[in-house]
Amino acid sequence: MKKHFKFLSPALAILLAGCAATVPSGPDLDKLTLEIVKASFRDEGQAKVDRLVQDDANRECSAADVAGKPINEALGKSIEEANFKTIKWPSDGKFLGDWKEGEKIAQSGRGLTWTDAAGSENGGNCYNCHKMDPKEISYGTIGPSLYNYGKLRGVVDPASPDAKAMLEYTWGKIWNSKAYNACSNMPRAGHAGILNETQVRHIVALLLDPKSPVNQ
Amino acid sequence: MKMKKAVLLASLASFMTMPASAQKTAIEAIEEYRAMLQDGNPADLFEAKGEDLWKTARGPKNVTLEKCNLGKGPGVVKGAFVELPRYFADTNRVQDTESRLLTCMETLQGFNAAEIAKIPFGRGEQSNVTALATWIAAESKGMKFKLSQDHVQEKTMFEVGKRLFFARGGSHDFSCSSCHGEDGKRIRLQDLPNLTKNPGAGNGFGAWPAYRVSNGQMWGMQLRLNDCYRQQRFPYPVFGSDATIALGVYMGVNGLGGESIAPAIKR
Amino acid sequence: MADPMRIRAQAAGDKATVRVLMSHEMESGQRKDAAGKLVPAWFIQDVEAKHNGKSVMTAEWGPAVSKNPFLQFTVKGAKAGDKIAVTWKDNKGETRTDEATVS
Amino acid sequence: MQTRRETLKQSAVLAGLLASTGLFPQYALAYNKGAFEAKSLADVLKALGAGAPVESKDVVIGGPDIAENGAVVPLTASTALAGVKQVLILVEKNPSAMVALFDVTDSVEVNFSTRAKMGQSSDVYAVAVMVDGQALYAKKEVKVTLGGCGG
Repeated sequence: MKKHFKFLSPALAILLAGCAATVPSGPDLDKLTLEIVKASFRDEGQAKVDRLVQDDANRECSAADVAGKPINEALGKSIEEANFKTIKWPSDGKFLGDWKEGEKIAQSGRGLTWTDAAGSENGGNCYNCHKMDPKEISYGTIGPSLYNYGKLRGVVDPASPDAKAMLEYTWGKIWNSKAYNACSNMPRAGHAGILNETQVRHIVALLLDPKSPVNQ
Repeated sequence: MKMKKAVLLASLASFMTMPASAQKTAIEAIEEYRAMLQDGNPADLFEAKGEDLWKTARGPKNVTLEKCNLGKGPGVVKGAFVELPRYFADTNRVQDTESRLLTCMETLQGFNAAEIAKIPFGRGEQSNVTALATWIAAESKGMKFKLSQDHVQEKTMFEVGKRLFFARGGSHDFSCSSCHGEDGKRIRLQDLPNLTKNPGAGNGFGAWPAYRVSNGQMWGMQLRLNDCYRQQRFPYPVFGSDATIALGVYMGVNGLGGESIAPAIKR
Repeated sequence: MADPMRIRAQAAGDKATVRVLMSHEMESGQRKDAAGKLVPAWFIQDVEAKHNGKSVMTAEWGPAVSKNPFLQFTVKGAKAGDKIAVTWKDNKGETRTDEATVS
Repeated sequence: MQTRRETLKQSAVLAGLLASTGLFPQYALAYNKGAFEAKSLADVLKALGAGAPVESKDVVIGGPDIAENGAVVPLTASTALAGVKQVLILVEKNPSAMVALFDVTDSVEVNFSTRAKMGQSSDVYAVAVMVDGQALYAKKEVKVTLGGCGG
């Protein structure tokens, strides 16, 4: 046979051509997909192939998406519980940072791609998906609007005991969104090491500080 | 253009609940800006270059690509783009426009396809592949997508593509579907086509190759997917790899009947 | 050699609208490369348009004209079949001329 | 009809011809370096030897209210006035203000469109420099937004 340009590994060629008459069954397709992924991606910069390994949440939510069905309720619950346990609460008990710093982090979509220098500061990608400060007209709609986030939730004085539950929820949601919604589209900023504790504090301030433009 | 309006109206409707009425004007202004760019798409420059490359004797064998079989027989270019990716018996695999071009450049012209696949986008023979793909797409502009699902490998690649489309991973847990799985969504100000069905699949898949005004580059589908994966914080998809082709089959089949507008102009 | 231009000239009434796309980097001289080094300016400085061999417009450009430049102008008295030629020259002295027939 | 390929061949021949005859001898000398390095409208006009700028309803600047991308901002300068010598397009907040200068002849309409790079939101100007040196202008604001994923 003439040598042709191809990427198929021998195993793939057998899977694809061996059972030439019929499309493989579901589990075989899952297996084939994994094989193809393995053969198709390579390390580049800080983006290594180990990022393709899925944890329970990503594997189960992807499968549910392929099936076109929401995730099984009990399974979703257990994923949420497992993710909740990963939340690292503020070491000094302070939830609120500087909303001005938070705005800068929310604006930045940088970090962790193969073109970003390893160790450079990551952004929060917030405006990619959410409306926040209404002066920024270039915002995305993949996530809900967060304009007036604190105001709508009745946070008048973040230092008061009334506000504690909302501070905790907001912190937890940013740290690990899957603790509250197993198949949330939102990155797990703290858990995945995208944002550090200080940065999360600033984002919480952007959302809950009454002086933040988000709450004007 | 009509489709674009429909998407726009849909996203406008979702703003009705929002207090800032200024938003509507901003969207209209952006739409005006995009309309201004339609007249005079620099993709034309790459299209002309691609046609010339197709008809020029090149490579170690010093022959043209005029006998290249893009699926509709040797030398048939018109209508080929809207049927790709498809199964090719000679290579025994499903190929998209760009990977098929590499096959032709190797078998007809004597280039080393694997070497070209390793060249970074926009350089040397890679930029020629992009120009060729731009011309090939332009020859089918306005035609409707009709990818075949007759061959078992074509069906299999669709199923694999679907699994890849929904595969969450990377540092941010993103899948293709995080941005392209629902109607009427935007990232920042960019409308995101829903690639799971028409009109989004036809419009989205059918726009590439496209000229990117942000960097003045011509991007083929391979680079489009490559940069999506970069933004998803995934590792690097190899040029012409089966993962990229499976995604092409998935989007193209979802876009069946949609009109190919490539080469388009994009942000 | 620089890649060719795309020139479209369309007559309407007693004039023709000319749309030109030029293939050029238009490097501003302000941009830094990946290594942090300033990329030297490289841009089209002079443009001339001729109608049937007669100069009808000249232009001077700076580095703020966008990459792969677009130019539109209208030539009075041009009709179908006439020739429109456009020439550019950049700050490195490279030049390119292309011609189109008014349709 | 001519095919694109034939056009290409022809242009290549033309380019060769022109290269051998020497192009633009007059412009190589005349390029208004000073005007293209000026930071403001007033300084650009000074460098061109024109008068102080006067706002005029007869000059029109066309462009988007919002540019999705500052790398490519379509701008048009036009006027129906007679006696125009030059038309200028400027972006006030660019490192150098002037984007393009068009020399007008009786054979073209005073209506030129091109596309400019803008580093940030700014006023943009269309200026008609009249035969008598008078400089009439129109301006508008163009907002530049951040697009894409910001990465």
